[in-house]
Amino acid sequence: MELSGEHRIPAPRSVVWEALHDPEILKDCIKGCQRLEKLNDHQMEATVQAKVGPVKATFEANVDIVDPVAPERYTLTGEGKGGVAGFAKGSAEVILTEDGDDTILTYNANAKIGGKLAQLGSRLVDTTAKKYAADFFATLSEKLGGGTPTAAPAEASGAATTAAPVAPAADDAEVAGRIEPSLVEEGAYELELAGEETAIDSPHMEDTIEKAIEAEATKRAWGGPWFWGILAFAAVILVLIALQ
Amino acid sequence: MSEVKLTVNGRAVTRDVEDRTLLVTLLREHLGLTGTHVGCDTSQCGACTVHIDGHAVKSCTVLAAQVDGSEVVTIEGLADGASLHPMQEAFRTHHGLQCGFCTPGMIMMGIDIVQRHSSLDEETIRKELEGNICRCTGYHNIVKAIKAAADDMAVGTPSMAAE
Amino acid sequence: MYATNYAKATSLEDAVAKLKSSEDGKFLGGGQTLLATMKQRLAAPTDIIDVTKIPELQGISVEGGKVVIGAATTHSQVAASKEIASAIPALAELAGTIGDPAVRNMGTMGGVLANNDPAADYPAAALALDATIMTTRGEHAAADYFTGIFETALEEDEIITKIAYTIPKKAAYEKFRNPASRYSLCSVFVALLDDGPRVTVTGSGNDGVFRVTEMEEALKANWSPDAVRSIAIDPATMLADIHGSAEYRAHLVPVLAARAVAKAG
Amino acid sequence: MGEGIGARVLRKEDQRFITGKGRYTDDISERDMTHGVFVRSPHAHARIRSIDASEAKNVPGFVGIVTGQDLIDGAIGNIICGWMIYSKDGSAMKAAPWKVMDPEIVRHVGQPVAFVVAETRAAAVDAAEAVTVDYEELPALTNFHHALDPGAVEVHPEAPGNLICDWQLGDEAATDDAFAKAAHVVELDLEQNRLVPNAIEPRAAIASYNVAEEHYTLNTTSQNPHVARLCLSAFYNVAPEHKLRVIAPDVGGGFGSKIYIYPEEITCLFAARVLERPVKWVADRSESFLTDAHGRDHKTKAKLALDADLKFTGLKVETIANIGAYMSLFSSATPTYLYATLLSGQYTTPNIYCNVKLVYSHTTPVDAYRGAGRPEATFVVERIVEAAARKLGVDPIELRRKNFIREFPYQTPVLMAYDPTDFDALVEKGLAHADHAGFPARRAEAERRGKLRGMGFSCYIEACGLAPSKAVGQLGGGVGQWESAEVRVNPVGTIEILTGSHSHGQGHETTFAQVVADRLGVPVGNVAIVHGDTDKIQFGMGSYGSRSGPVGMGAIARALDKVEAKAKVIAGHLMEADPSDIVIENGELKVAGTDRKLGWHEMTLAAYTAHNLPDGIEPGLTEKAFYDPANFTFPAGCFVCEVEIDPDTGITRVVRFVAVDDFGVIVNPNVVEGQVHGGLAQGIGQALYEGAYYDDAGQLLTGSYMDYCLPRADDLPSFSLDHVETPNPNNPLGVKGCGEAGAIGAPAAVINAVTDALRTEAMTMPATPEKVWRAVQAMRAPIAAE
Repeated sequence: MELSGEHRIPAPRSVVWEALHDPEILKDCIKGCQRLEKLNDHQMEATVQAKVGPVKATFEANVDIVDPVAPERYTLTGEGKGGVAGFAKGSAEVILTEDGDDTILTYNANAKIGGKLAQLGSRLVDTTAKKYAADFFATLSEKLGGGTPTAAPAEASGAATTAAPVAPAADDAEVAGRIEPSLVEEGAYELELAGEETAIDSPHMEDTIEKAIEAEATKRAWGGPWFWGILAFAAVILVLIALQ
Repeated sequence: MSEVKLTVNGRAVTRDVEDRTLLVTLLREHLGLTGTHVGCDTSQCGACTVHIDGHAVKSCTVLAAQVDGSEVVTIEGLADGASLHPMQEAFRTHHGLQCGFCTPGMIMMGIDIVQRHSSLDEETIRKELEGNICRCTGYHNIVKAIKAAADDMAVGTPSMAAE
Repeated sequence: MYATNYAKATSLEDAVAKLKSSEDGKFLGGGQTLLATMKQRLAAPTDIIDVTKIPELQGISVEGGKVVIGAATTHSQVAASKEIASAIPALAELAGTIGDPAVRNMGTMGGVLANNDPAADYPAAALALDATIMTTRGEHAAADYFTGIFETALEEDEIITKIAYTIPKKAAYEKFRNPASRYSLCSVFVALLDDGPRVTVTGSGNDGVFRVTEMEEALKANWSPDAVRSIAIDPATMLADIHGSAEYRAHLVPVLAARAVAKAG
Repeated sequence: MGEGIGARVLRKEDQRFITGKGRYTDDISERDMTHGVFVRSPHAHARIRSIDASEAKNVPGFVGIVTGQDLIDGAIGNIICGWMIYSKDGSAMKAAPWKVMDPEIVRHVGQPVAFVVAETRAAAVDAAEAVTVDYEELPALTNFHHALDPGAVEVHPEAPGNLICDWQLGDEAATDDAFAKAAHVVELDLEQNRLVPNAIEPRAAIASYNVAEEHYTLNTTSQNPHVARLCLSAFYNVAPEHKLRVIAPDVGGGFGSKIYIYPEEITCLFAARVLERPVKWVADRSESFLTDAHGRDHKTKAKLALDADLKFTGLKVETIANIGAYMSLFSSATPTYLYATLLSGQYTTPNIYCNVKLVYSHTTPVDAYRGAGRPEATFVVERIVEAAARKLGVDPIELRRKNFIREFPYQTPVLMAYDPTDFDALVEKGLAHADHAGFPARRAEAERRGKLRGMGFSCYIEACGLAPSKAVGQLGGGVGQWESAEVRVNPVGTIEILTGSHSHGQGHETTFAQVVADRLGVPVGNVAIVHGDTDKIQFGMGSYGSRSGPVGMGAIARALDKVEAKAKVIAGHLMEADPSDIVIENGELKVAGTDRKLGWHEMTLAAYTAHNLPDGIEPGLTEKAFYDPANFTFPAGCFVCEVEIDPDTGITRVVRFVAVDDFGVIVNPNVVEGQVHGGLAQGIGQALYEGAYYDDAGQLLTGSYMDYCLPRADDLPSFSLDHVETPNPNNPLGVKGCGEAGAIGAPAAVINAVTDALRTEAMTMPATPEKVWRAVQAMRAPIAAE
C-alpha cells in the first residue's frame, strides 16, 4: 500500500530534524512504543505494542536508514515482525521543508503487510496507518509547539525503558555502550552522510562502529545520534501500517 | 480452569474446562456432540449455531464459562425420540440440505427465526438467514423448508412473540 | 486462543477490582468481536472480566425525553423492545441490522460503543441522538466520546453502564452493508432533535463516526431529501478498501442521507 | 414405479444429517490421537534460510515435527499434475516440481513449511507458533496479467518466462480466413474472476499407522478416495496401495476443491508413520482460503465473425490462464480441453480457434472448480453472442436461433460430437417462464421508480462425465474415466450397491437406490449404497465433472444387467421356464403370460442356498461392472436472468432467474433441482459477489468471510426451474449429469442482464456495487452532456 502525508509542525526545521532524531521524543510520540534501541549507525530496533480495537500485537521492528541529507530528507526501510499477527515491511521517504517558522514534513511510504493481518483485516489497514501517522504528528507537534523540544526527554518515564534517556546532545559513550555486539555482525553497511564521506564497510568490528558513531555524533551541529529518531519514525510507519 | 455446569439437551452436565474453551469445543470434544460444526473462524458461517436459553447463538464465539448455568440445545436435542422436530422434518421434506454440513446450524437458526416471527414471508426468512452460509443449496429449499416448518409450528403451538 | 482467565463480575466494583488485579485484563461484553479476535490470537488478555451480568448494566427505560438502555442489553433486546420501538423506532431498526440474529443475541450495546469499530452501527445513533454515555467514572456526551477509530474517551478501567438517547421528533437509519462482512460500508443516521437536525455517518469516515454539519444546516432550513442530496462529501475524509473507494463512499453519503430523510418522513 | 426413476423420493441420507449424526472427518477421533498444525509461509516468494524448532519442542504437549527435508529423506514423491498437454510447437508443458513441503523455497502465501504435532490442537498451535522460520524474501509475481511481460519475476526456472504451455485448438488459418471474409466482427475483452471454492466443511485428515501390520488408514475429505490412494501410493510413495485404506466419510461439499491430494494429507500420513500415532489435521477457514485450489482466473480476448446473414462464421479466442504457483492435478486440462472444446456452444460456428497460455504466478494453485473450464467457455460464447446482438441491433434470442445447431449428432470444429438436444425447445420454455414478453413493461415500471432493469440470456452446453477413457487418454489424461459398481444381492433379497462414485451432498444414497428400485422393484429402503472406502470398493474414480449420474449410475445399470440376467436364469430354472420369458416386476419374477411367479427374496435365497441351481451356475448373486461411456454427455440449457439496478448505489439484485435444462432422464427431480439451485448460486456468486484478490506482495486480501463475499440467502432470489428431457442415447439410463450446469450457465446470464441494463459491454465480474455505479456514471455522462 501507498501511504503519504504532509504535516505542518510549528517549529523550525532544525528543531524538527533534531526531534525526529531524539529517541525519547520519538518513543513518546509512537503510541505503544516500549523500547527503542540502537544497533549501530544506521540500524535500530524497536518494540511496539500496537493496539487497535480488540487487536493487540507486539511488533519487533528493525529499521535501516538510507541516503540521509540533513536536515532535509532521508529514506527509511524496515520491517516489523508481529509473530502470529504477521509482518509489515516497506520504506518511507521523509522530506522536511522550511515554511516561515514552521516546518512542512512530507512522507511517502510504501508498505506491505503480510500474514494474518493481511488476510483477515484488509478493511482497516489504510485507516489505521493514517491514524497512527496522524497521532504521531499530533504528539510531535504538541511537543514542539512550545518551542522547547529539548524539554521533551524529561517526560520519559524510566520504568519500562530499556534505552537510557538520551538528550539530543547525547553522551557519546553512552550511545556506544548500547551497541549489542551480537547484532553488529549482521551485514555490510554503507552509510553516506550529508556530504561527509563516512563509509563503514569493514567487517563491523564493534569498535569501528563505535568510532564512526562518535565521529558522526561530533560532526552534527545539533549533536546526538540523530538517526535514532529517523529510524524510530520509520518503525512507526511500517509497524503501524500493519495494524487493523 | 473453570467448572462449567450446563443443561445440554435436557441433561445436566458438569465439566472442568480451561477458561479459553469455546462452547463448541465443549460440545464437540468434551460431550461428543459432533452435530454442531465449525465452518469458519470469523463467526460468519453459522454452522455452529445452537440455542442458549432458547436463543440462537454461534457456539464458536462463546466461551463455555460464559454460559455457565444456561440451558443449551443442540441439533442432537431436537428430535423427541423417533419423532423429528417440525423444522427437521421440513428440511427433509423440502430437500433443504445437500452435504449436510451447514444443516444443523440452519435448523437451529430456522427454529429461532420461527419463534421470533408471528408470520414469515420469503424476504424475512432470507434476511434472517444472513448469518448462516450454505454453499450447496443456493438457499432455495432452505427458505422453503423454514417457511413450511413455520406453518407447521404455528399449527402446533401459538407462535411466540419475541420478548 | 491463548490461555486466559475468565471471571464473571458481580458488581461494578468487583469488575474494576478484577481488572486492576489482572496483569493485562479486558472487560468482556457479548464477546462477538473480542472472542473472535482472541481466537485468531490477535489479542491475548490475561483475564477477561465478563460485565454482562452486573445489575447496573441491565434494563431499558424511557424517562424525561430519553431512552435509557443498560450497556449489557443485547442487540436483539434493543431490536425487539416495545419501549424503544415506540420511542425511537429508528434505533430499534438499527439494532436489527447489526451482524446477524445469532450475533445479535450475544452482542451488547456497551460492547459496541466501547469498541467503536469505525464500521459499527450504534455510534451513528449515539452521535445523532446526542446520547449520554454513562460510565463508572461519570458521563460522556457522545460528541466527546468518539475520539477516533477504535478510540473513545473511556479509560482502561472504565465501564459503560447505561446509554441515554434523546428521543428525536423523527429519525431514520439507512444502512449500506459491506457485502461480505455485513458491517456498515457507509450508513447514515438522520434525526430531528429539539435543537435541530443531526446527520451522522458510520463505516466511511477516516476517524470513525462523524457528523455532516452542512447537511444539518440544510435540513434545518428544509427538512427534505432534496436538501441533502447535492451536498458533496470530500473523499479525502473517507476510508477506502477493496469494497469501496473513498470516492464511492463519499458519493454514497448524500444518497443515503436523502433516503434516510425520506424514510424519517 | 413409486420409488423408481423419476420419483421425488426423499433423501435417505438426510435422517443422519438433520439429527446431527453425520460423521465428517473432524467428528472422528482415534485412540491416542495427536493433532497437527502447519507452519505456513507468510510470504509469496521466499527462500527458507533455516527452520528453528527448538522452542517448539519445549511447548508442553509437543510430539514431533515434520519438515520438507524429512519428507525428501523419506523418499516422498512430488505432487503430480495428472494431464499432459503440449504447446503448439509440440513441446510438452513445462511443469515444475511441486515438492510436498519444499525445504528451500516457498512460492505462495500459505505454502506449508513444517508440520508440528502435539497432544492437543491448542498445544499444536502453540508449538507451531514457536517454530521460527528465517526467510529471505524474494520478489513475487502475483498479478498473472504480467506473467508474460519481459523481465517478469520467474516463478520456476523450469518454465522460462512463466509460460507453462502455449496451447492451441482448432484451425487458426481457416478461422483467420473467416474473419477476413466476415461482414461483421465483434470483439470483447473478458476476465474470469478468481474464486475460492468454499466447501463449508474445511479440509481435514486423520492418518493412522498400524505398526504390526504396516498398514495405513487415512480418513479424509475427499471427492475420490481411490484416486487419492492411487496418488498417495504410486506417486507420493507414502504407503503401498494394498496397505493403505482411504476413507472419505461424510464430506461437507467439494465443488472440485476436494478432488486433489494436497500436501497436508500426504504429510499427515507420513507423520503418522514416523510418530506411530494417529494424527489429525483440520483446516481452519483461513487455511482453506490459502490452500484449497482456487478456480477460474482467466484473461481473454475474443472475437466473433458473422456473415451478412448474421451467421457465425468464426470465433477466435486468446486466453491467459493463471495456474498459480504449482500445477495441481487437473490444472492443465481445466483451461484447455475442458474449456476450448466447448467454444462452439449451441451454434454452428464452422471455424473456431483457441490459444491458451498457461502461466505460473506466486499465488495459490488454481484448478477445477465447479464447472471447470466450461463456465469459462460459456462466458466467452454467451457474452460475445449477446454483445454481437446488441452491436448489430438484433434480438439476442433471434441471433441465437439463427445459429442454433439443429442436426445431430453434430461434430464441432473443436473435437466434440454433440448428442441430440432441442435448443429451440429450451429457449421457448426459458422465455415463457421469464415472461420475456412482459419485460419491456417491467423495465418501464422500474424506470419510473428510478431503477434500471436488464434481461440477459445464456444458452449453454457442457460436456459432462469426463469420459470415455480412451478419448481422455488421447488428450493427455493420466487416468481412466470409467466408473465401477458392484451389486451385491443378499440372501434375503436386500441389496448393497458398492460404487466408485462419491457423494458429498449429491444424494447418491437415494438416487442410486432408485435406479435399483426401478429395475428390480425392490423398495429403496432395501437398497444400501456403499461408497467412499477403498477397503470396501475395489476401485472408482469419484465424483467430479457431473459424472456420478451418467458414469456412476451407468456402471450400476451395467451391473444390474448382469444381476438381472442371472436372476432370470435362476428364476427360470425354479419355475421351469425359459429365462427369456421371465419378467421382473414389483419385486417379483414372473413367467410372462402365465400366473407363475416367484418373490424376489425367494429367488435370492435359492441363489444362496444353491440347492437347486441350473448346471453351470455359481451360487450367490453378486455382479460387478466397469462402465466406460462411449461419449461425453451434453447437458444444455437456457438461462434467463433479470436484474434490477439501483443506479444511485450500484446495488444489483437478481429479481428473476429462470433455468431450463436438458439433463436427459432425471432420476430424482428433487435432487436434480437442488443441484441446479446450488450451481446457480455459485454462478450468480461469481457474477455479482465473489472474487479473490491478492495485493502486489502476494497477500490474499480476501482471506476470510469478512472480505470474500460468499452469497448469503438474502443475496439470491428463489429460482424458477424447468426442463426438457432428451434422453442421452449413449447412456444406459439416458442421463446426462446435472451437477455443474448452474455454475456453467449463470455467470453469462447475469452479466448479460447487467450489461443490458447499463448499456455497456464493459463490466467485469464480480459486478460489485461500486463497479456498477461507475458504469452508471459512464452511461449517464454523455447523456448529461447532450
